[in-house]
Amino acid sequence: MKIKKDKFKDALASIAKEAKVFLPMKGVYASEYRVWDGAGEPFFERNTALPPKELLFPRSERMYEYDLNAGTVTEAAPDEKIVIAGIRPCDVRSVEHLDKVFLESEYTDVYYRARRENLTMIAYGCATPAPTCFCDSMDVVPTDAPGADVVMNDAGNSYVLTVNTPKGEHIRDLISSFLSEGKADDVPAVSCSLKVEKPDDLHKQLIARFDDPMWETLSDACLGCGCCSYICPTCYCFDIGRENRGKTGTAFRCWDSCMFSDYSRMAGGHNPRPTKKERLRNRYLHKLAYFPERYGTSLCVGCGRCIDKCPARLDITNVPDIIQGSESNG
Amino acid sequence: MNDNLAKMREAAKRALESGDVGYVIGWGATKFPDKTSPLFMRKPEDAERLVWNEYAIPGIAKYLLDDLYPDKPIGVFVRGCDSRAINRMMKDNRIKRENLRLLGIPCDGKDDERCTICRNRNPLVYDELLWDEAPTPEPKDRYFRANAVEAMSADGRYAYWSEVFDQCIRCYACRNICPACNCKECYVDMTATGFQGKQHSRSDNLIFGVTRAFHVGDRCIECGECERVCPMGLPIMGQTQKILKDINELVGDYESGVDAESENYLGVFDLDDKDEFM
Amino acid sequence: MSVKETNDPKIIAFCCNWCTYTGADLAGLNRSHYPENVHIVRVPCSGRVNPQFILRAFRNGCDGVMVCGCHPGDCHYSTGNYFTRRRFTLMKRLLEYNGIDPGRFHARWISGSEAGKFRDTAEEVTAMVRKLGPNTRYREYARREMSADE
Amino acid sequence: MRKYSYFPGCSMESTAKPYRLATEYVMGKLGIGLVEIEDWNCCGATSGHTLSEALGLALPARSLALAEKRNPELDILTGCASCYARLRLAMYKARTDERAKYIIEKTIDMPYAAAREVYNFLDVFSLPDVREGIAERVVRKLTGLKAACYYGCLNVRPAEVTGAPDRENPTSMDEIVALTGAEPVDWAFKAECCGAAHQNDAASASRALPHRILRDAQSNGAEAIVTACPMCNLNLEMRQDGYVNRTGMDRIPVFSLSELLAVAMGASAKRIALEAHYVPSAAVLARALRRKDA
Amino acid sequence: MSKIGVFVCHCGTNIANTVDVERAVASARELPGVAFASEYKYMCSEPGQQMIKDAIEEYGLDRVVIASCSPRMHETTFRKMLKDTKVNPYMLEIANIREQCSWVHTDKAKATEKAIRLIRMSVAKAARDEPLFASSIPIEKRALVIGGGIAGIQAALDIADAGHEVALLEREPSIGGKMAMLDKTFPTLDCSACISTPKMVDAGAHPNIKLLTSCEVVKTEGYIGNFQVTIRRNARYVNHDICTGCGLCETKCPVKTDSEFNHGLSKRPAIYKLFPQAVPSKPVIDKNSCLKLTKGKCGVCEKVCPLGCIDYADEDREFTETFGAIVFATGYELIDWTALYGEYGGGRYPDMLTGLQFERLVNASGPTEGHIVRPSDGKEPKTVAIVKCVGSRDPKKGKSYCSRACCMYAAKHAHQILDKLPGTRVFIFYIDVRTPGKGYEEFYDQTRKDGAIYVRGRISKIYKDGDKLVCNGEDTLLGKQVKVMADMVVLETAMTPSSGIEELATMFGVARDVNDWIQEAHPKLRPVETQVGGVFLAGTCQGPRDIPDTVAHASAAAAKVVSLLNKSEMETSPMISVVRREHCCGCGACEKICPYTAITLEEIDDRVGAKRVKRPIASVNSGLCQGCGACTAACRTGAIDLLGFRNAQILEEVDALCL
Repeated sequence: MKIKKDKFKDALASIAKEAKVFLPMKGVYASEYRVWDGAGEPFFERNTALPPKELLFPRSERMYEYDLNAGTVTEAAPDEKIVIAGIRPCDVRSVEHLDKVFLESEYTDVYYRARRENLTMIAYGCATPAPTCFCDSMDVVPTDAPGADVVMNDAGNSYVLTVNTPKGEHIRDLISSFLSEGKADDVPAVSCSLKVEKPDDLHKQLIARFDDPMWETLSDACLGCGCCSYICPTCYCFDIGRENRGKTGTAFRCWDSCMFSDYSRMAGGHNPRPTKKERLRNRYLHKLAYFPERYGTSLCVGCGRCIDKCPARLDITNVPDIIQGSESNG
Repeated sequence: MNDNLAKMREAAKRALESGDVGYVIGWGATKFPDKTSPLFMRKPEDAERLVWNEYAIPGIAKYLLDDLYPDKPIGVFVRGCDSRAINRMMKDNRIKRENLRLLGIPCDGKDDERCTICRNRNPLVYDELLWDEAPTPEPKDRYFRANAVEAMSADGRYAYWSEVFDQCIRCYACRNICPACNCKECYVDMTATGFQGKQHSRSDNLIFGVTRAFHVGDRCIECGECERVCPMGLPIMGQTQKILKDINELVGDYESGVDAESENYLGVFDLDDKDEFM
Repeated sequence: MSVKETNDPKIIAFCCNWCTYTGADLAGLNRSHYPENVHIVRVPCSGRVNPQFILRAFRNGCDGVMVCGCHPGDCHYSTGNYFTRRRFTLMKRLLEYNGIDPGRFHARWISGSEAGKFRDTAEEVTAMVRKLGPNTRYREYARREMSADE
Repeated sequence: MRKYSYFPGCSMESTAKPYRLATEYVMGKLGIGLVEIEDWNCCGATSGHTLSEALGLALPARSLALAEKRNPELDILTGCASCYARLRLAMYKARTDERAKYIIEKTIDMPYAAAREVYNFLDVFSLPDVREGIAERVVRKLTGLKAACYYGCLNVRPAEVTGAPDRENPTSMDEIVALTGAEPVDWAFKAECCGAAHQNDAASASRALPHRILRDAQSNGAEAIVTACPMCNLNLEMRQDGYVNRTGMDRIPVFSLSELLAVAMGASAKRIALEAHYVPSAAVLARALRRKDA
Repeated sequence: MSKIGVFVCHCGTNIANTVDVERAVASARELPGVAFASEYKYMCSEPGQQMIKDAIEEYGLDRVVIASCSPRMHETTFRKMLKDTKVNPYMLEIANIREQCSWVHTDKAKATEKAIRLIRMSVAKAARDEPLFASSIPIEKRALVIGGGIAGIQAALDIADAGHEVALLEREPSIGGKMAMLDKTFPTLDCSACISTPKMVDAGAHPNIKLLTSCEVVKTEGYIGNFQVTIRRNARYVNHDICTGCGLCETKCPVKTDSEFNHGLSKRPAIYKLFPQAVPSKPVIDKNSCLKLTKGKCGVCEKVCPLGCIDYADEDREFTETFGAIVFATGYELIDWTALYGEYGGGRYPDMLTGLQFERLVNASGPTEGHIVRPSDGKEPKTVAIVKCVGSRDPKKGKSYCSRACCMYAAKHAHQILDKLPGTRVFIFYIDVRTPGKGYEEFYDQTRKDGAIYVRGRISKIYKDGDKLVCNGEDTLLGKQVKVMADMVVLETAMTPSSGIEELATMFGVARDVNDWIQEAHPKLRPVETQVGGVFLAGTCQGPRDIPDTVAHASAAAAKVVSLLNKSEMETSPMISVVRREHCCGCGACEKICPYTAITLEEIDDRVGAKRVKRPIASVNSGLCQGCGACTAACRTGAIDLLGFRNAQILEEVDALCL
């Protein structure tokens, strides 16, 4: 199936009749997935500065409200239908990872589930990886996203669509009047310029080198901010707080980052990760060792956002490089 | 390789070889030609990894707070902005001059908008100057952000800052890079007191913005690092510039970090300070 | 929270114990009437007032904020209010710069003998804030149905 | 060179001939340029403001607005206390009272910014450099001439409009007069009302006013009265018949500060038409010029 | 959870008339942390206090909120009461629902709502109260009395008689003040010198009193019980240790300069005693007029002095002493009428006198030995005009207040003129005649009977005509203009605070009112105290008053001082700053802002990783900290906080209001 590019917005308008449509768009200051207002242009040239995780796992989410006067607790039940049109394959992969955490472990997160069930993803096959992108080293195919409901790829003056799921079929039906026949195998292969070589047992090697001095060198320039965590599509740590107003109030959760010094500080003041070395190591190991150990896949999807945005230009790909280097050396 | 880089490598090497310093902080290469990363040189041969080009932008003085009690002095390459950062932190009693070995490198301006308002390319404090000073070009409007915002209506200003802080992800990169943000503990991390709400809401984000500006305001060295590091590209110097502009309007020429002695505006008073209330 | 209460401005006044708080007491002694909207928080000195108190007040629902202390030169602690003056001259300008209406934040010098000035200020500020209506800026609503950001 | 937009006023054109001639002479000597305001009109004293506030403000304001339009860099100068009072008030009101400014501009149908100051001769003669100039240009001394400096009420009052430092015992004229070698006497009626405005409509009530001024000057030893206003000058001269009849005192010459300065700077009696005075005043000046320093 | 007791006071009807106390109590019961709430007619009364104590026992309360009058009124009362209970006296908050609610509002429903909010705020703050414990500081058992007029003398004598040391400081070379200048005192007409000089002598001779004449305060530090006052003794050039006060030098001195004691009505030498009965009765040299000191010539006094007391090399000397209490007795001055009243000639006419000049003129020891004659020509006046309220009761021409004593001394002046020069015509121009005092009205009445002519109206102009002073005015009772051809005019001018009061008040941190009089701590209930602990007021430094009131005021101040000095130590407020060491980064922002140098940077031992290090942090000296909290606002981290007014407590109040 194909859709002419000049019909793309008309198609979105049909979808917008029954769901809130999010598009990658240029913000005033940074690009992100924004609600489509019916007119705005999609921004497909580069991946967004902010990952789409916010749509499933908001920066700040009010979980429930309580009123002790009335004796009531009202839980939030997000029920809005959301369609992301133009999500990149790396970000689709990140949603698959988040699903593992929030849905597939023994605990199911109700807020995440409600949003996830209401989400349809139309992936945009990546034709222009950025210099910092390395998703194809992390087992993502830039032009394909099996986890998406629909995949679309640029084919000159039109997009080629592939439907993967019943949700995708529903989208197809909504926009059928704008579709014409066409094949997906037109799509040329795309390759990232940044390549990461990693041994298959990377996670084991890393854990073995928990006390290696390399962590100190790697974290030398770390400022200890939360930038990498917050723009990472798969970082999912959160903190829970309350906004009390006398006998009424609300409980919320908001993003938190293991890079902050107070993240791991305990009530008595002890901090098991007292310096940036321990904190950065934890973050890297979580991406490349702990998660693979538990779920069998790397938590890093190779979107390259943290490399691009880190104030100190830290680069997660240096970690496998070091391992690979020492392996080949020795 | 340019001459200056050779001088820097030589100086770093010499310092490390002599054993006078524990390590030297400068800039190193990354996998990307247009990015450099702060480099910590521990061995003389590390000096070969030093780079000096128009992308040697990141501020490196703030790392001194990571190592307040070094066994040996720390070597730091200091441009004008780094030297003001060091003055700033010395004035705030956070670092000690005797722990520093300052290798002065007059700066040639970098590929960054913030450098156009630079008033001191030449280092103001150093132990050794690696090459001759050159005059700092006439800086652009010192308050370029604040002037633009001031020109807006009150509603316009609120809308402007709302738009800015709606995008703020509270990663605190601006805080962590800022040499004036040098508290041991930051108020935002002490949620129990209640000065800062943790929600990523418009109000809590705006309050963070204003509070950060007020905490830094009279001590801002105008290096622009807060904006450079912002992953969202937010024009937050507009807040600190406003405070500096007001101070300059209220008491005349005021600049922070040009030395390690001058008092902070909010740390002193004058009997005939302007009285705008009442 | 009733609708009526939201329409009636809430004004908080951080008053130094020695001058303005005393002045407000004197206003009471004189039976000087002023609006019920002004609520005094007693602090030892206007120099005790952290600008972050003001932000918190706006955040949690005050429509107007006053910071009041002794006249310059009259500080019970001799210099506290000189710092107040510097601090809040900047803060006031910064708040305006951020789009907070200048009518919502007032810093005043009111001595222990200026009961009349306290009353007049309370009236003036209340009238001004009433005209401006409920404050929505910097406001964090406790409950969702209220949280229509401006 | 100092230069002013000059508002002569009606008296200068008529009864105050010696004042006008002497002023021209003195200003010429001092190198002070007077640019007469083109198409100036009556200042409105005294009837204008008693009839309507708008009229009272608009009349003087029109001349001021014309002056500021034509010569925006010049301050305004006048030699008549009544004119000064009206002009200065219009300036003051336009600066301090938005409503008054609105009325003024609406009535005269011209913008009036009140950007320039309004001065009287005392203000200008008291400027340090002008005083120096006077001292330099005094070529003959009026040695020992006992002079009562009469400022009149309107050159100093009301203080918030005129900005006069002392409205009860002003001294600026005394200091200028002393430059000529004359001796200013200490007396108590320097700034009392001479009643000029009411000599015609309320003669019985106001006739005593010039009399007590004349009397206090004479009883404090004055040989002559020096004025800074053509209206005062006229009134104090014209009422002397009644004064002599009532008190049995002698007549006392009254002349303007400009005349005193002109004489000291060398002007002949004819040059400044001293003969036009109602009370002969040449003799007392001549006597003083003959006197040698003690 | 805390167990807070809320007690709402009716204050008779003061609160209950405007605030629905029962509703307030009911709503307090609903507040989190409140275990008990009740009301009573008078909480501060004995049964009221008992009720609170009982409730604490019965309900196991751990903190108390009292909604009543201003905490400035009864906070101390209730703290004292809590001392006998299990509740720490600082676990107390007072909601001010009287001065700041019931008295200023009229709408009962709205006032009740506000009272409820105020109580809510106090409860929220109380929930974060923590037990605090007062420490005590020793009290230096010495008092400093500043000003050696009748107020200062009286206060010094009373304190000294109670057995405490007193330093009596006076900037003039002699104590005595204004009262020593007066001739007779109303209404009894006893001789002022006869009753004040014995007191001066007593003060000079009292073993507990140290006279500090020719002295001024230049700096103060410290606080109640421990004021370190730096005093400058201006050079006297005469060694008082050996001088016997024989007076030979005075008679030989060739200089004649205006006598300040006689207000310029006579001359004095450059080496002089302020007046013949001066205490100490020893001369000083006026360095501004002495020929030796100004021109280097003369030296006569040195030559004639039989004891060699003269020391031209004498210098100003500064010394610091410690006092437990301070009494301000700085008195008054007369307003400078010449600057205000150009229409009265602005001081050009010598026969116009102020009240104090007239006192000297009529005084037997004055320049004319008591003969009432004109300073210009020495003639006795036939007609005298006395003008009252010159500079008083008229904000456009001086001060808005009434100077209180003028009506009576104007009557006295009239009486004295009529007594000494029978047949003189005395006109008194007045606005009102105010005679509140024992025997005052009778005295005024007698003066009128003596022949004084009271004219109700003000004088518009005074000028000289020949040798007469012509007074133009209006008799407002007759509605006619009047003109008095007077030979002498006496202006009864306004009292104003003594020069230098601003600097002195600022040094001690004492507030001044709009007219620069020293502000008392409470206009009715604490009229001799200031807001600064340990600083008391005596006499006219607080406002115009006459001699009996001044003396009473001075004795009252002395009683306050004595009761303070009788204690050996004093409790200090525990509401001081505290530092959270682990948060403090030692930046020193608080140190610079502290007005009491109570904060210093101290090196503490700390660990960073495995390293032992010395780390600077702020440290608070509890003896010096006065609890102003300026440091807290300077601390960005919030590492320094104020006990009793913690950041979190103030924020709780804010939040509670916002509910």
